[in-house]
Amino acid sequence: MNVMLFGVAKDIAGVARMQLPEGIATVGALKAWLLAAYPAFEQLNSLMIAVNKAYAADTQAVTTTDEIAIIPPVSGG
Amino acid sequence: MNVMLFGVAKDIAGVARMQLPEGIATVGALKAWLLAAYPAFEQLNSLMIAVNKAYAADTQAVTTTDEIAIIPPVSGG
Amino acid sequence: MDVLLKIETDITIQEALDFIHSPACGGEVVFTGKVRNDTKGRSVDKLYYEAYKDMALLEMQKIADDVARQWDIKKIAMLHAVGDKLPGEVAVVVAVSSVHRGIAFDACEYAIDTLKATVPIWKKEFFSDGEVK
Amino acid sequence: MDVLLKIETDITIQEALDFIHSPACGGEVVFTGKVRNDTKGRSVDKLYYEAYKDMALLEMQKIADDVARQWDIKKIAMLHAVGDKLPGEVAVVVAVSSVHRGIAFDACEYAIDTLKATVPIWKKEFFSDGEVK
Repeated sequence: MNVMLFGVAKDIAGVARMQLPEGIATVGALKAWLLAAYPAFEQLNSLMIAVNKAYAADTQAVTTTDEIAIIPPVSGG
Repeated sequence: MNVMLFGVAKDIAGVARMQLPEGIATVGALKAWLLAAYPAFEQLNSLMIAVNKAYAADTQAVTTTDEIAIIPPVSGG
Repeated sequence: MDVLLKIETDITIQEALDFIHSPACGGEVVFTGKVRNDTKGRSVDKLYYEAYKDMALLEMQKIADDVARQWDIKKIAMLHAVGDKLPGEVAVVVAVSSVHRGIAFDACEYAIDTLKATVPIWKKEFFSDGEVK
Repeated sequence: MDVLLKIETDITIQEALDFIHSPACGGEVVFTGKVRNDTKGRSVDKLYYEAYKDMALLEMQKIADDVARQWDIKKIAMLHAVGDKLPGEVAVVVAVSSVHRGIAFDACEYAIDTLKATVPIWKKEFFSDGEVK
């Protein structure tokens, strides 16, 4: 499963894209894996996941064909 | 005493300037004279008098050296 | 607070934007009132704006003073057109800049609301059916 | 409601003004967010804006849809810059036009507040002292 990283999430992971291990089936599981792999994510005020270009709830299923993005706190404007 | 008229007040009186009779000593007296001379002023939602380019209360004194203006409801913007 | 006040035949949004621009200010709010091509469903050919100019500028200055007292606004521009104005043309512009956007909205809305209530400017509407009001 | 959404390297206030112009609309409210030359007293050299562009445009469309549901707004433009931006340069523009001015203020403020909360765009601040945050 391939994910895109933006903003400070990209800085923390050091990459703009990463390949996740197999077996991650939901947004919640994906967040748990990220926090375990990169404890610095705990410092963020929020950590959202976008699935197919929309904010996704923790219960949402994810598959390898989805477009997945890590969304740290936004700061536009 | 010379007064300027604007907007619909000018339309009602038919002139942009008029000379008032002597003996008008306050803004209140000036309004009373206007309403008696031009009853159509009664139809306006408001009738303000400006003395020396500022809105004036009915009790304010007026003299022939003051710049006096009849201010019907404003409608700028 | 820097203040630009203007009552002239021709006014532009751009001159207000140019005046309020500052690299120290993050937020700019601009209100523009334009002549509408209808009033309550009746077609309008043009408006004619008349001002008691000297007093109008003083009343606009009072609004600017009130804004400065109430909010931390850095710059404000208030422009009003006079004379004949066609539908789509600019009648009034109020522009403010500040460090924070919330107060810029508040100050701009206060300024245009107060301008419409107190500044001695009058419009005549020339309706397409011939009536003038 | 007509909608203009744009996320590009260069955006201008003028293109937003041009888009929302209409002789049927009396009131236009435009918010412009510019890069400030300081953040909490620290001098800033530039900002860098990054967007998840496809999703950001979809989130901007959601804001436009929310505006259309809540208010009788005729046109809305939402523009956001990306890339390096220097102090004084335009970062974001939200412009709305409507028949009545009160709702134009409400809708414009709602749109910029929501944009800043939900649209996936991120800024990096390059401080004059060398720090990047």
